[in-house]
Amino acid sequence: MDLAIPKIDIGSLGPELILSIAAIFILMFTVFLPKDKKDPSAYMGLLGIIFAFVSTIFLWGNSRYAFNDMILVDNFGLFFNIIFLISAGMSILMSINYMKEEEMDHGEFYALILFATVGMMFMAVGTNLITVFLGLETMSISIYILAGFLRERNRSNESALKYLLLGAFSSAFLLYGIALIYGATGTTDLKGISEFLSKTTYLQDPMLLAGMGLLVVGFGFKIATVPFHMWTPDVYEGAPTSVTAFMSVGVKAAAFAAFVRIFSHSLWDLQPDWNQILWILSVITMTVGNIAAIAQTNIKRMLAYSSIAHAGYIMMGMVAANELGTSSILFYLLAYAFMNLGAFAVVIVFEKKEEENLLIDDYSGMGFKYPALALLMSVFLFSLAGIPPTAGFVGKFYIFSAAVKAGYIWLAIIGVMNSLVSVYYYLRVTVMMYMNEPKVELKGLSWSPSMVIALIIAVIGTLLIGIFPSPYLDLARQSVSLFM
Amino acid sequence: MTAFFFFSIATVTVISALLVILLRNPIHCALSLVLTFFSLAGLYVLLNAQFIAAIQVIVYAGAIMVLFLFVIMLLNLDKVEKVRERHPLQKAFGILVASLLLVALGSVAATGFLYGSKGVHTAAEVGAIGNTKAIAGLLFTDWVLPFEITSILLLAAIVGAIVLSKREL
Amino acid sequence: MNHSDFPILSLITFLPAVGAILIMLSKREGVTQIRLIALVASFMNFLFSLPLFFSFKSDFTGMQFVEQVPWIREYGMSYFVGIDGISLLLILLTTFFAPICVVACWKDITKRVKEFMICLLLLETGMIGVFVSLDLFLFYVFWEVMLIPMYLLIGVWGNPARRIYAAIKFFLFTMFGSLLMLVAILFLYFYNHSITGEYTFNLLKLYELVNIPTSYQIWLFLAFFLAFAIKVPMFPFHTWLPDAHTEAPTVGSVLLAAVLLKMGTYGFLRFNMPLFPVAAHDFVPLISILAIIGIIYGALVSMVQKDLKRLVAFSSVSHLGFVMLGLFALNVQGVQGGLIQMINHGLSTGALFLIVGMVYERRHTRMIADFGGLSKVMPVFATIFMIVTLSSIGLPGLNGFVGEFLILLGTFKSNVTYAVFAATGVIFAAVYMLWMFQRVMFGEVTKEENKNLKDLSMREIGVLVPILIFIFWIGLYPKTFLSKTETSIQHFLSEFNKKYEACIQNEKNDFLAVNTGEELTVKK
Amino acid sequence: MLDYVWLIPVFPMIGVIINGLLGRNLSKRTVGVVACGVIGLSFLTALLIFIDLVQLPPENRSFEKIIYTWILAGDFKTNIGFLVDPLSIIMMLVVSGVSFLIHIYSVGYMHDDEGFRRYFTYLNLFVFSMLVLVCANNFLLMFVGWEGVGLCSYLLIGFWYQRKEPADAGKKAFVVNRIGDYGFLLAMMLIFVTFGTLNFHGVFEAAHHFQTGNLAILAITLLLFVGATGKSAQIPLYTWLPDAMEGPTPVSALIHAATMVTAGVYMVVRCNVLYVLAPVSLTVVAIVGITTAIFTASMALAANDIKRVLAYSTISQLGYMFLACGVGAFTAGIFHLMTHAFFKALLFLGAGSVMHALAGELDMRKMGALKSHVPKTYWTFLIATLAIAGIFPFAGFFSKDEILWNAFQTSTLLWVLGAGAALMTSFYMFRAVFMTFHGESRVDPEVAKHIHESPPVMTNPLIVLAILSTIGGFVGIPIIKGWNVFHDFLSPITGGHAVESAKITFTHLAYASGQAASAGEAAHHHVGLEILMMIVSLIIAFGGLGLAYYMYIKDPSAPKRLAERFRGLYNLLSNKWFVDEIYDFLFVNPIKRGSGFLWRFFDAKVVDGMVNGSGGLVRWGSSVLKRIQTGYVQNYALSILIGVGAILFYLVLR
Amino acid sequence: MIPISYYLILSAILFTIGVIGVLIRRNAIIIFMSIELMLNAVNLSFVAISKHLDSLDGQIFVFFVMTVAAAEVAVGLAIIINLFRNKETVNVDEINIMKW
Repeated sequence: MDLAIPKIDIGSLGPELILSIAAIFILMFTVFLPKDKKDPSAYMGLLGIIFAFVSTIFLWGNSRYAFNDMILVDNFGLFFNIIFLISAGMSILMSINYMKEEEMDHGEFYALILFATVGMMFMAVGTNLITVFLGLETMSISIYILAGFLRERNRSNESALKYLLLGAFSSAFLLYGIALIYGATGTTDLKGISEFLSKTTYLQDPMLLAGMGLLVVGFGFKIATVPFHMWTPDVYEGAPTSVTAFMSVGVKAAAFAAFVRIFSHSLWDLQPDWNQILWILSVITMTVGNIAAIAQTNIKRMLAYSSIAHAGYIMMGMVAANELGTSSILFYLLAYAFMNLGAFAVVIVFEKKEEENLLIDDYSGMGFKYPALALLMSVFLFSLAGIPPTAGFVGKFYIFSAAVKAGYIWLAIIGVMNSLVSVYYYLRVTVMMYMNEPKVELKGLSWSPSMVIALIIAVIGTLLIGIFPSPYLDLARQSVSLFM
Repeated sequence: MTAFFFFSIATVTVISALLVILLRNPIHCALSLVLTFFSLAGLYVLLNAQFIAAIQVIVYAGAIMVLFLFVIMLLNLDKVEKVRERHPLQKAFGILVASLLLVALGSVAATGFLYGSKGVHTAAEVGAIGNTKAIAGLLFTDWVLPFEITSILLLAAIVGAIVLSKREL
Repeated sequence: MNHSDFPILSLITFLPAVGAILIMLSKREGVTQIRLIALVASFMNFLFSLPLFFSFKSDFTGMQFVEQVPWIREYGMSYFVGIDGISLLLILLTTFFAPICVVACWKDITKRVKEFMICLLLLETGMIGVFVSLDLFLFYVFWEVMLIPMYLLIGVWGNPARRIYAAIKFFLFTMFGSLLMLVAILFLYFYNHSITGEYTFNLLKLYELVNIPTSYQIWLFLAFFLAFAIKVPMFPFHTWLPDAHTEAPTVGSVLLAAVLLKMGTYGFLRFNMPLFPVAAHDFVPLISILAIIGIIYGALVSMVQKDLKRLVAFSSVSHLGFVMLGLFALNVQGVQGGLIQMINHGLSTGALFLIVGMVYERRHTRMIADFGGLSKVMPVFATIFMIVTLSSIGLPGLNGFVGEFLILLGTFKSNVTYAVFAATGVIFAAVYMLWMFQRVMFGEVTKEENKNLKDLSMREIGVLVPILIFIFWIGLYPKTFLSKTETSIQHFLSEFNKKYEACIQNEKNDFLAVNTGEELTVKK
Repeated sequence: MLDYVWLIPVFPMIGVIINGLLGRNLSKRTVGVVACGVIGLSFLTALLIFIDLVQLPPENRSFEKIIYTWILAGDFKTNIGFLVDPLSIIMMLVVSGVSFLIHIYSVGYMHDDEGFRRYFTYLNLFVFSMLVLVCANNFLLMFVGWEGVGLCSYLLIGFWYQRKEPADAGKKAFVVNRIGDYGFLLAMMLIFVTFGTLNFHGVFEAAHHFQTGNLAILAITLLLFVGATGKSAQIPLYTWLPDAMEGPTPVSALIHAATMVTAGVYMVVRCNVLYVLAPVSLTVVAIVGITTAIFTASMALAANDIKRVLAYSTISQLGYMFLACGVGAFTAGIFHLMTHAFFKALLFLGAGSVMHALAGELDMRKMGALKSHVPKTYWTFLIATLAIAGIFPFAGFFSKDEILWNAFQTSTLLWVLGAGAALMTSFYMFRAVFMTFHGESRVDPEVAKHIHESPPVMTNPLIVLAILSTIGGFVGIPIIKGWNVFHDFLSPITGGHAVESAKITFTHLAYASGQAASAGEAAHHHVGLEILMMIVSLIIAFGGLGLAYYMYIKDPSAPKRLAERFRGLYNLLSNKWFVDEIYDFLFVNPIKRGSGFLWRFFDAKVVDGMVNGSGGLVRWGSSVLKRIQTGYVQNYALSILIGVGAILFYLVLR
Repeated sequence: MIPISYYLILSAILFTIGVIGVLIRRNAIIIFMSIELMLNAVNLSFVAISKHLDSLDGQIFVFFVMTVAAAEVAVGLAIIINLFRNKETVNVDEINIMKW
């Protein structure tokens, strides 16, 4: 037989290739760098990200399938690429100094971040369940390692182990789901699936539905929806803070990318079925997330729960299942990237070695000792709480409007009531910062140029999107208009 | 004939799988897992997926399980797991829910319709070219991209494994 | 609607913010400099706001000084500001009080002056923004933004005991209402789209929605109602107010009383009634009764207060009950009265808080029991305090009377029973205010500390006198202000009635009663 | 000149501004001069206006002066405007005149008080408000004055605020007045709703289109009367007046005897057009009036505080005036108002002068035999007593007699009661005289050392008032046609129409009294009967005198014996029928306790409880969810598994 | 000829066994093995389905799954070793510093 080699469209893989190459370069060169002088590898990583960004921009607009329909390079995917690149770049910026302080600055760290990003990108652009699955695994495995990167740290180990065990557990379910869908539809190609579903007369095939359900489980785990969320607080707490930031934004976004693409695209005909489930999931997710967050004392844990809650909000966009809903998801994730990364950046700046200054109480009196830092923190927190004029507000506004537009008034009401609850615990931090006297003498902060840059990017993003959202909304809308 | 093979292998598989989760000594568990893998390989053969069967033996029973055993030895865990029930309730409840899961999945498996459009690779045809060659053909044409992705995946994994376990970086 | 060639509203709105930025840039040691910047900024703002008053066309029904710039075009949001008679006075009230507050806290605030002044100025921007914005989205943004500085004012500079509790309570309470309002706004937005096919938050456009089915109106009205009723605060939603007032620093309480509470009543006038006339009509009894309960309840409760600020706070509940009653009398007298009463309450209660603040500064207590016989020690203070007290009692010849009388008159015209009950508030007001005054100012000077309190300084007199002037002005010649609002309110009422009739018509020949656009079938 | 009516209130205002703003930098002398001067000026103005007015023909003796539009809201419009007509001008004259005298008196009386300036500021402010009240051309402006005088009485009663009683009394006065004003307020609204205006002319014109017994008008008049009872201290709202005696004596004289308290009467007379249309309310007015007269007179019998005696007598005299209005004799009411202003002011000032002599002693049991020490005071006081007792030819005789006569014409019962009140009046008044000036001295020695007559600045006003209360009555000589100048002057306002309608309403009372009422027209011709009545009332007056003489000069132990015999009654009287206590029990305390409950329980526990409760609920839930996060990886796996199970069962096995 | 559903049911059974293993064993390594068991169960159904559908995609999928499994095991065991170095245990009950 003859091997008909398909058309190899390298261009369409631009970002992924660039990142992988950058990562490999890092791996090669970091060896030659002297101990604790590993900064160049970080910069190499940043360089790679910038190039990847550029290539993403170049790919914008002309969407095309490539590699025998394994991937679809469309604005949807590219928009997510941008989010991944932002979060990766920011995490690297945050890490440089942080890892030094933790005495674990190794080139591999940055390489792994890049690998994870590549994985995410494949999740976003993949149009075959296999591509998506492999992307997801690439991402997850890199994240497992990053979570456990602080080898001497019990917490780090523990979080890595928990994440690994549960991650593998859940991806087994995901895999089962894929198998069932494969069985029911005879293909793993998203296009094929949707075609099959549009043709078929019998949508109540239990195998199909079960497969769909298990996919929900698999992605639900990654985006941390209740009841698949329990790993989140522990893993977020234990992982290196910069990695936590990366996870909370990148992983969530990637999972959502695949989730949305698969459900709003190939499984569209099952919409009435998954809509119910997602409605319930979204409600319990945000409720549990918000309520549980109130009792937290560790800021990383609190942010973990808040990220759970945000997953709940974002799912409202999927429940709405209309163009506005999907675009609002994209927009929200973009906004979320900036504000959440910003918040974690502040946490890092304030954090000390050996997990000091991670308790919310440690923030007391910070507001007038470090006005700038406190101000930034308040901006990010208010944005997370969804108070204008910040990105978070506009994001919530669109998510809720999508729900209302689709007629899910009650969902919207539950949503706003939840954000009321969330306000309470975000406020608690500002209360600590501005309204309490310092409990302990605050040590100096670990500023570093890279960190400053990261913070500036974050705050500008948060405010810019908050005040002049329309260009970004346009982007989001263009990104979804194609495949809806 | 096949039926006999199937049922006998199936029983072996199930039993060995049960042993994996019931035996106290990690070593034994590992070994029974190996047995499970072998019997699975057997089933693959029955499903005339020889190539898969082969790598099942090589990769799983060979590489992966060896790795397991190696680690168990390394950390010399080959002692009986301390029987100290932290939360029996969790155990009981877990089993209950798991069996419910079995009900669900079983019913799906039993009642599931495989309306999926038939593919081109009928047993006969595959037999003609040979299972391995057929798979290879697909793997390096249609599935080349996933194949490449796995390379990154593995690279990441290797790097990670080293970073985490190497004594001195 | 007449556009203004010069963006004066934007100027007034954002000048304080500019001042805040200037302060941010200045060194925190240069306290006096910071105060001066704040003073100049706020005072300039006041000056700039005067032209509004003078060049305001009293006989013009539409919006004036309008500015409209598209903001998020594809979603129909725009920076759309403008004022009519209803908002005019409130804006002036705000700009009038801002400099007073700056001066009032000159000595009072010594810690973190920089941040304080920043909050103050941002707060002013927020408040003015709420009053000028004619775009629902813009309005909501300002409405929320304004919470933060107020929250900080209470929480950071409030008095140690329960300031945090008060601050959070204030924030959450207000947020609670406004979030539901947000949902309502969205619903309205999409409803409008389903009818007109246009996405817009433009209030004036939304006014033109005549045929919102009653079933929807009720819910939308309730959502808005909650937001505003909490802000007012109306009877069952009032409990945040005493805490906020008591714990906030003097200036905070002043602005809270003078301006923030008015946002609620203003909201009713600007959004609830014109948007949902039928619902407004149906809810008149509920709201009136709540208002009356508020009047009497507030009065009774404040009668037994031991803390001056708490007392004044509860009196606010009572006074704003009057305002609400007037607004929902739905006739010229009532609404006029309500509007003028907003201003009056702002002046008199604001002044009361300033006064309480002044004695607090001297004695560091607000417990009535700790005072007594002060008029002996500080006669000037006594005189001013007396005048303000009387104005808040509603003594004829002072501002309070004009408002209360018009309100009661309007109510009487629409429903005698309400008026009869509401008017008892007049009696109770006298009781609790005079009793308080007596306990604080009369009797022997029993406490040692009170023996040699200093009388008001020139600065403090300077703070209070402007307010007194207006107290008398409105009392003796309210025409100046009533004439500005007259036309707008006439227009408002006629529009209201027109829309009401129209809606009723639509209900009758139930045209569109059910079909509300495919997007808006409520699920789950 | 009429155009300058606005000057009348403005002058006192000027005084207020001068003394109030820069009083601190002025000498007491200047302050006094300014204060008296401005009042004097407005008195003169009033006089001139009066002269102008009488030149006009009676039918158009009514003049309005609009200053500016005050409140304008939709169809509601009120002016700041003044009305000059016989009624208002008389009030202006009385008010400005009497207060002029009292101002002068005060200069002496308050001379050593450190609140001197404050005092005169308040006093001027009072005169201002009072004048506004009487000059107003519409209800709302009248209300302004109405509240204004209330305020001033509050300020002046509580003038010595360091002591508790005055402060309390002041508050009580204001609050009780407020209760009355509540009625007034509602009345005004009802008036506006009924007539579409608050302007006197407008209203009274429109009133002609209504026929007798119209409900709206009934309500209006009753509500207005509520206001009147508050201001003029009638049952049930009279309790504040006795306490008001805590204020400086001249204040009691001016506000609580001569002027303010009569505002109610003035208002009723002003609205006589309406009252005539509402016979029922006339009945009410009359009944309340007479009851008050009797009731409070009885309290005066047992009072020992000289000022309280006077206070009670004031209330009862006001009762008389209302009685007059009630029987439709509005002129008589005003007439008595005027004369009462003279002699009651005189009495108070006299009492003040006595206190001045006795270093502020008020208890009549600690007085006696002052006659020789303070002759001027004694004689003037005596004149006033004669006047109030209604002994010919003093002012009181004519006015009181006119009232009794009208009452008699309406119903004998009213007359009998009135006469009884008269008896008591003369009794307690002479009791006061005898206890104070006659008998043996009961003054404690060291005080007795320096008893002295007051300075001329105080005694001269006494003399002037004495003259007025002697001759004041002659403006209204009854019987002889055309000699009742007063009546004729006022008739354009009160109109002849009044009396008749009153008749009709009282027929039923007449039955009670067991004899048919005689027709009104006829009444005027029963000259013989009228004279008889006069004589009777004279006898009554002298009876009172005699009784007092017997009990307090002849046989000083008699009162004690009496007190022994009718202990219960005596206690009742001396404790003012326990009315204050009853009010406290019925209204004041319940409200206080109720409010406490509302605050402590309802507000804090129920309303706020819900708020904090919901917060607490969330926090509790939070702690629970926190516990679920056990940290055991297998629990987490289990929860995932549960989720899986749920979803699968929902999807597959539903 | 064995009906496909037999294979599927068998795989379901194996999968469930794996799940139970995850839930009841304390030894991290054994938990890990159970997960491998689950993966293999899925592989079985993949292969079965691919046979039934006459498409090799399933088998290819299995191929990739194996790779992934290998990678996961490598990393996982590395983590476990690391953990053991710090805590001297692989008992998941003792791995709960982070909770609540």
